[in-house]
Amino acid sequence: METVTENTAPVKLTAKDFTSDQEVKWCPGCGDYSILKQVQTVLPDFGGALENYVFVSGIGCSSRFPYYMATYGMHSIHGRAPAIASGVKIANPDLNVWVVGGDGDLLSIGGNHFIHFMRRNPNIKIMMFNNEIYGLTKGQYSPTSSKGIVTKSTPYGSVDEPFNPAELALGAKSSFFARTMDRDPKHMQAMVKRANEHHGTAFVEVYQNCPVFNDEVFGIFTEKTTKKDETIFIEHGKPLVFGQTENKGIKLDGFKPVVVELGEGVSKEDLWIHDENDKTKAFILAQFADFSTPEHHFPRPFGLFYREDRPCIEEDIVHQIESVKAKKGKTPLNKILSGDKTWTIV
Amino acid sequence: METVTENTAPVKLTAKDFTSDQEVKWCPGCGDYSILKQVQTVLPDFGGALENYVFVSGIGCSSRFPYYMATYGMHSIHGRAPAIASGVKIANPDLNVWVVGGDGDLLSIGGNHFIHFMRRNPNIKIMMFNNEIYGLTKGQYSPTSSKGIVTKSTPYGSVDEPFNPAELALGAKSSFFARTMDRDPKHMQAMVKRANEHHGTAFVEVYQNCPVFNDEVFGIFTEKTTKKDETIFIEHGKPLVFGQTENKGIKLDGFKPVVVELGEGVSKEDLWIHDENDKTKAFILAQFADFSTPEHHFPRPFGLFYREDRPCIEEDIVHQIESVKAKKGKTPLNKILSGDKTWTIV
Amino acid sequence: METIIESTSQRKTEIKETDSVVVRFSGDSGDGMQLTGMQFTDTSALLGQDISTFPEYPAEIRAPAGTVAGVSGFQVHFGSKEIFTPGDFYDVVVVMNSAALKVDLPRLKKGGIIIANTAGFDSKNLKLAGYPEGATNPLEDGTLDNYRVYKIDITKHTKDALKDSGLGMKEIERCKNMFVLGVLFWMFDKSMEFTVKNLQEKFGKKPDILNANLTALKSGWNYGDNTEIFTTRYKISAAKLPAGIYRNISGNQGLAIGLIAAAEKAGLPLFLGSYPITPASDVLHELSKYKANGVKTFQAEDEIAAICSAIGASYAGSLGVTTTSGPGMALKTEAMGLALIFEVPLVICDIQRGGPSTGLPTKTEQSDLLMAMYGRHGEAPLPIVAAATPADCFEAVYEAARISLEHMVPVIFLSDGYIANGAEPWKFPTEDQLKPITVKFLEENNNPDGKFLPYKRDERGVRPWVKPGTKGLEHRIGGLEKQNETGNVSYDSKNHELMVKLRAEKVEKIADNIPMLEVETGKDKAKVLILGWGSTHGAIKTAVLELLDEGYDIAHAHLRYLNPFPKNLGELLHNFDKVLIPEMNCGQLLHLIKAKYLIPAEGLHKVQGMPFTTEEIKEKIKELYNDPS
Amino acid sequence: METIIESTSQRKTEIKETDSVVVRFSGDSGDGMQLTGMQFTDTSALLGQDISTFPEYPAEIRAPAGTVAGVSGFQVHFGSKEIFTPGDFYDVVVVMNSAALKVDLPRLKKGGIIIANTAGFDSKNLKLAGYPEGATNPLEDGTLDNYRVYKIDITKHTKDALKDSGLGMKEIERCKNMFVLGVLFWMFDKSMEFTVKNLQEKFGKKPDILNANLTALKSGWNYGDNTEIFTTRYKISAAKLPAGIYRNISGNQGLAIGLIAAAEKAGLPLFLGSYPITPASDVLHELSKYKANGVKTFQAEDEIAAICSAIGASYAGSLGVTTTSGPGMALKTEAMGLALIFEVPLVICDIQRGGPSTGLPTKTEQSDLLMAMYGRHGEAPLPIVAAATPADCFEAVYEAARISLEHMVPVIFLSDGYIANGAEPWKFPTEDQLKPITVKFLEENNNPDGKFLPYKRDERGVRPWVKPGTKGLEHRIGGLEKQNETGNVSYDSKNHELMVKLRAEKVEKIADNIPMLEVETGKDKAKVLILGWGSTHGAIKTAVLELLDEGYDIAHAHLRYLNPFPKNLGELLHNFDKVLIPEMNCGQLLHLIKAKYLIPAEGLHKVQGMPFTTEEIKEKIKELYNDPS
Ligand SMILES: Cc1ncc(C[n+]2csc(CCOP(=O)(O)OP(=O)(O)O)c2C)c(N)n1
Ligand SMILES: Cc1ncc(C[n+]2csc(CCOP(=O)(O)OP(=O)(O)O)c2C)c(N)n1
Ligand code: SF4
Ligand code: SF4
Ligand SMILES: [Mg+2]
Ligand SMILES: [Mg+2]
Repeated sequence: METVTENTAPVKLTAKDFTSDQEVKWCPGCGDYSILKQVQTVLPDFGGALENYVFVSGIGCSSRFPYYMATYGMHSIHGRAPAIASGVKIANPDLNVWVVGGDGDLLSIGGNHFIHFMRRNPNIKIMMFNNEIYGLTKGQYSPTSSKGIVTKSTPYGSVDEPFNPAELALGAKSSFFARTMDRDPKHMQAMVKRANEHHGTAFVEVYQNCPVFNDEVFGIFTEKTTKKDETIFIEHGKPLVFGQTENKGIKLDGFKPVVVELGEGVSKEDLWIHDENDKTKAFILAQFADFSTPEHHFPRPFGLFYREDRPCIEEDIVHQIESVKAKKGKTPLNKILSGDKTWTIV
Repeated sequence: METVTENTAPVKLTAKDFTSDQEVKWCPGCGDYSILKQVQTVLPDFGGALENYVFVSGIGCSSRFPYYMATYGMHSIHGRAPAIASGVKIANPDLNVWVVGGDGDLLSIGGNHFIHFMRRNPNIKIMMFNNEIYGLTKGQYSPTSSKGIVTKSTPYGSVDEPFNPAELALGAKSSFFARTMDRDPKHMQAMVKRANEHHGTAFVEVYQNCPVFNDEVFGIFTEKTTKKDETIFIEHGKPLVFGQTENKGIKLDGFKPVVVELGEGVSKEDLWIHDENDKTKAFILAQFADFSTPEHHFPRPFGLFYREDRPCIEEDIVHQIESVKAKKGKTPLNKILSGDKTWTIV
Repeated sequence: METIIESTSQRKTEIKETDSVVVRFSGDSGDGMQLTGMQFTDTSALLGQDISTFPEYPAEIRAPAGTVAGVSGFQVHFGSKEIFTPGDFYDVVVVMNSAALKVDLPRLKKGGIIIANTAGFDSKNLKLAGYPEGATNPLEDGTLDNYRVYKIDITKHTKDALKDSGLGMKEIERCKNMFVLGVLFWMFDKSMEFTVKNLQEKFGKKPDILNANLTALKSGWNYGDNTEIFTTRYKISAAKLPAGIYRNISGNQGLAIGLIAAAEKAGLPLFLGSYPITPASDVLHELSKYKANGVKTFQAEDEIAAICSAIGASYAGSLGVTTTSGPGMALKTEAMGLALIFEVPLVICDIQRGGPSTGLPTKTEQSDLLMAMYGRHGEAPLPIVAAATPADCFEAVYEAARISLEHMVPVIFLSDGYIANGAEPWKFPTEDQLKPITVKFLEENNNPDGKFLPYKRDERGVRPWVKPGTKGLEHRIGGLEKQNETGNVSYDSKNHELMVKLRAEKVEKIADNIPMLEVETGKDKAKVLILGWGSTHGAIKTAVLELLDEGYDIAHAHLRYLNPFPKNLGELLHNFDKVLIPEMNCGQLLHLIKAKYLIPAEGLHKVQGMPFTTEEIKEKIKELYNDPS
Repeated sequence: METIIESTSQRKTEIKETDSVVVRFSGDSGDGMQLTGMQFTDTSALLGQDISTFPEYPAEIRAPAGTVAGVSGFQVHFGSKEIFTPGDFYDVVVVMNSAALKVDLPRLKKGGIIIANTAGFDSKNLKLAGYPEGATNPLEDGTLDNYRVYKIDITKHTKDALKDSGLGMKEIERCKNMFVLGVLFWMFDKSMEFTVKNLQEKFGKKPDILNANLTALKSGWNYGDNTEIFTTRYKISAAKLPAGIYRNISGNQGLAIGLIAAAEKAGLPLFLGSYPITPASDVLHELSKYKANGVKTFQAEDEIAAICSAIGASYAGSLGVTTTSGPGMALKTEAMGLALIFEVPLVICDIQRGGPSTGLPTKTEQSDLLMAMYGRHGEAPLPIVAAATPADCFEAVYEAARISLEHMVPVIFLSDGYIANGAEPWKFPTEDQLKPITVKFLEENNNPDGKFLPYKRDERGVRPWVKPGTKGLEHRIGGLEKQNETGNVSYDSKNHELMVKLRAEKVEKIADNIPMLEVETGKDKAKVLILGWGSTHGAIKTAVLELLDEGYDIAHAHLRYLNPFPKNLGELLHNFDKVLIPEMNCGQLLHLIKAKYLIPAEGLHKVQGMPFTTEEIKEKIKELYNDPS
């Protein structure tokens, strides 16, 4: 008895339709603006009705996101968005549920819900705005901040080894992981589209610049001058090529990825061809962020690392209910009240 | 100003020295008895003084463990042992801290502390008694129970995809993962020894039978008749051989492990040689538990999957303190009280 | 096959008429005492006797056989008069081994009956039960002189009876409990019919097991009838219970079906987000059986996820519920605050147990009341409803759900291990006898000349409930303070004060939607009022009835609604010279009453993980009653 | 290089003597108002004036420049009389743009002075400040007729002054605030010396920046001195503060060093387990600077891990501390229960903010008292200590730590955003003036003729503290109920009741170790007592002093110890006809007082995320005072 209207909106919606009347309150230059814009831009293409979208967030600058969407939305408590969203989706699988949060919200206090969310695989899209810092609380390091970072809470540098979000998600059985960045609108739009198409939990990590507390932490990946050498954009079925003039690539020697110069006897055919269905290779891609061997400095991969089709918990729940109903039929309330054993007193 | 006595006990201790006066209250036939026994048996070999051991647990049948050890110990609250143990170790790095918990305690409610524990890598040993069930609360499924399991809370079968503990730990940057079983005392002792030798967080998963609520869930791995075909015991530098007559092995074709019959043109030399320092291969080993291709049914690996040396948080904290002390010197309390800017009123 | 079981005695024995008896079945976890007790109970019920039962499991999952830690007991109080508690002391105790005797002797009435399985008293058993090396057998050494002891080698008799059954020793031993049951049926002149029917249903597919059980049962009965050791039998006539159809129900069962009933009456799907914890887990188990009724149960990774998922489900238009006990309640604290400021329906069930911390998981206590009342940061009032008896768990949780849905507010429901596991006969209602629950989802803009106002309140201060998916009413809600009516984030000072006031008033106004408090037993004006809440009901009621008989001028009123209080509570209190508040805590309701009404109420506190005995309450009442001050 | 800054006026202007002034510096987050305010404050302090300051940051991290949401203010109240609050209303407000005027005009006294930067009032700025399209400039349209307005194009003047500085526009603009400061120094006849020294230290390495700032400062001063627009200057003489050495301190600073001091006096390492949250984060920031003193700070993954790590550290022999605010307190609830039943030291600091739920993170409130008191399952009493002023945060938390260590009990310390961020002069103690804190780790068996008894108590009900690593005293502790003395798990009923009693008594006995409550202002017997706790201190004290001057027969007492209460509280209360309890909540201390002493105390409640004004309190006192009832 859901009052959900058909998943096809009469007239095609526009970005404006997805924009709420609330004044956006991020700092000037915050990467969140771009993410908001890209999401509002691509959502109309998905054809879902406005009223069927629910954006759920935790707490943080990033978690203000739902206020700016003209859809249904919840700005909940710190770290709990995945748990709340799971309840929404299980209660009404027809809703189009999205989770938005920061690196602190989803991986620090929210880490447990995050990993259980991944294994249960509800058909929910989850975007993490990773700025490697706690923005809203004015600049403490986060579980994604690189070791040694000097912040308000680590005047002498942090001593924590950070998480590798891709590796963590895959280790928790994520069925979809993609990485993109605030400063590449087209790519972000493409990744959000892929996420939307995925049937299951789609986790999109967005590198987001926090000009106030962690400015340019992703600069080498986003700045023209360095971007081409420091990033590699991976696509299914395509070789791993990067560099100023597409002059470099990644080869696999056994399990070891190596950076090679194209030309000198190495052609694209020899390169690692990206396969978005290969989990083992996805783990290797994830680790690019961590290795840098003396010989090789690895570019940071962007794009869809891995996707896999497996059942969504909310659907399994519905199927179970239906099969049991079919077998046993609904028990009338009066029967439930009386139970099987009764006696009469006259 | 720690009152920790030298890490060499005068006379060699015995298992009895590690046995407390408390009556052990597990069910008859519980796998926990064997684990307790093996730990009490090998600890004396480690040479540490009794009073320097601290066993910290959460809540669950398994978490009763510390009561039975004649060391210092804490039976804390559900899921929080890793966080409490971290505090103990950081406060006094000289202590020999061990965490013990169940699959529910460490991976369900304690999941967040667990993954952050892994990335921070304190020099603490952590043993998870995995019985794929909530024992103490009388039999609900756990995050490691296989999908479809019928339990008190899932009369029609569970719909949750379980965690793969090895994969989860490695994804969270675990620096040591080993798997063993309650019914193979020698192997368990060996794994506990390896864990103890590891400098960093050593995570040992112990398959433990719960005869009351999940009897024989690991039967095929532990029963003579099936053990040899269903398990594979891995050792560094040795080929992956298993089977009744050591007649089978695992070969890698590219990234795909395949089960092969030895003999017919395949020799041990062609097999996958285990390398406990190769994280990628460790991920593949971890996934044995999940794949079973139509062609191939994979044995369950036991042994040390992976180990890596990296800094421990409590040591980094101490080093940082020492280097800052060396640079700035300790500020006298009176100086702290006065601060830099004062004025006098006469 | 057919076994004829005939239950008419072959010999004349003295038959004692009595109006109520407490029997305790006590043995090793493996001895099947729970089953035995339930069969005995159901039979008494069918005979129209009033009953109250309480099972006691060992704290350890399954402590070593024969040990004190391993003793499992089932207590049944049945009679021809109204019964309100499982009874403080036993008239009859069945002990299958020496550990059981050790545990239960202290609560056996002087002169009471002990039916002992001698096989459980050999040296090995004595040792397991912790009797010192070479201790004498309590059955023999005169320890029990003040009791009537019937020594029966139940094990042996069962074996003899079943030697030809073709069953293995293990299975044969398992029939011990049926032998015992037979003996008790004879002793209390009860028919075996009902049990026979049950065994036939249960073992229909295993004729040999069925036969063995029937034979054991019958042999027990015959043993009582033939052997001369029993001199008396007891007769308890039917109770004068209100006419009607009854069932037996435990608190946790009542809770589970109360939630199902509320959801169906409200026309909503039921969603339970829970994480297992003693003594609340059974509610999760129970509700997960109702898939065919569309009940969705979600076993979350922890209590925080459990309540959060329920909040999400409520937001999406279900009746969201979460169930737990003390430690879990503590963890849900922050999320309760969120549900409160969201103003969505939510039923939070706390089946209290012994605290603090892990405390005494298998024991009962009422010590979470003040946490329910004040355990949230900021000004965060929530309604609280508490159940008084096993059957009342149904009605109380139904009320909790009704209030939550009709007032858009999370409601805390309090029960405890004692009534959650205890059971009593219940004259269950039919669907149409249940109070209606009116829920209306808003589907059009409530502000024709402007934007939709998600926090615009009706006269009761209640905001509208909008299901996501409703076209045109898209809106955002959050945990930051909200602007009145619009629900937009607002840092305005006066607005904050206003919203704090509005949320508090909404809770206060619930008092208009709940019944006044009535004196349940005794006169409306008297010398002493005993004011109770929760599971102390049975003990208080029994004590007050007995003292009224003794001519005391007292009364009993019992609070189901703890926040807000019934409107007439203050008034009602002033009709009594003294007020006594017995609680299984250190005086939590007492604290609330004193703070609100500034009266010098007296407390009676017991924090032993066990319910009050009638005696304990009677004594305190007398003391207060006769205290001149 | 050398810049001569001379601070003696060239011209005669009327000099007004006054005893206290409230100045508000208000501008865009980027305008450097915080720094300006602090320089001004420090100078006043050096002149021996009493001061109280309060910074107000925008709720948004950095809302768009020029908007109301982006206004950042710094308020300083200084005078020759004793100052207890940052002041309710401003005498002088500096507004760098129209948004600042919009925000702060409501709190400017009628006839007060406005120093406005006209450059911040162009149409663009008016629009940003949310004035309607084509609105007139409030500086021109008569809106401000009731005030004395000084319009200065601060931006232009700064630019002119620095045109030859060789600096870029951005850097030049940044000097605006020094120009303003110069003007104010002139206006209040304050020397620039101190600021000059500071600038020299700060920019020693950047001579051009230094010069620019000095020039701007000087030009501001000259501007005041030369232009005729200012007709009056103000003179505030030194306050009669007790002689001694002073420093300026904020509540969170005081809290941080109070913990360091306690640890050092106790001879223990300090461990902080924390998770960032406004307004508590600064304590984590502050303590993490003290690595050289061996302070270990651990930023945990969440509040639960934060408190759990601190429990582990305490267990291992450190002073374990955790700091947070409302939502984090909620999450720590379960672990507090564990620390309580462990009976280990632990200081839990709650810097309260506006609730419920996320509420108003940057606003102040006192609404966590009842949660601190009752927010745990089971019977779980904990001591509570609350700070009254910024400087008192030092002493109060020192006391909290002392009690925790000497009584082996977790202690809850309450502060709030108002005093945490506010600052005042502090006549700081020297190390040897601090109360000793006696901690003794047990190193031998306390039970010579048997096994070590970890829960054997001394006469104060306190158990021994044993560090793991201590040979021969190995033992296990846990969250299950403990057997008295041995600490072994016990399910025994009577033992549970005993342990609940012993834990409660231990907390009660702390009353022997804390000072009696004294009337702070006014007589020991009077008509009305104003009883306060926490950050309402300044407002109450000011109100009471003023009313005493007006001849009212009233008094002020302020509670630092909220659990247990000082032993003489009950007695003390009975010396007054009426008791008024002002709180920034809906009456939480009021509730505790009523429940405990059954007196009809009156409450004054404000839940606006803002402190009481003196007026608000005075009015209520008068009302109550004159109310015949
Ligand atoms: C229970 C709780 N703990 C702590 C906080 C304070 N807090 C708010 S947001 C935040 C972290 C913000 O970092 P992130 O999630 O990365 O979001 P960002 O601001 O960087 O976008 C913290 C610690 C809170 N609001 N609630
Ligand atoms: C906060 C809290 N939630 C729930 C519980 C109830 N509880 C105790 S142990 C347990 C799970 C036990 O399973 P596991 O950790 O696998 O240990 P096992 O008993 O199987 O060894 C649960 C849910 C609790 N004690 N505290
Ligand atoms: S603090 Fe950083 S993340 Fe937050 S709004 Fe500002 S720029 Fe964005
Ligand atoms: S319930 Fe299972 S895990 Fe727990 S003690 Fe019994 S057998 Fe062991
Ligand atoms: Mg962030
Ligand atoms: Mg388990």
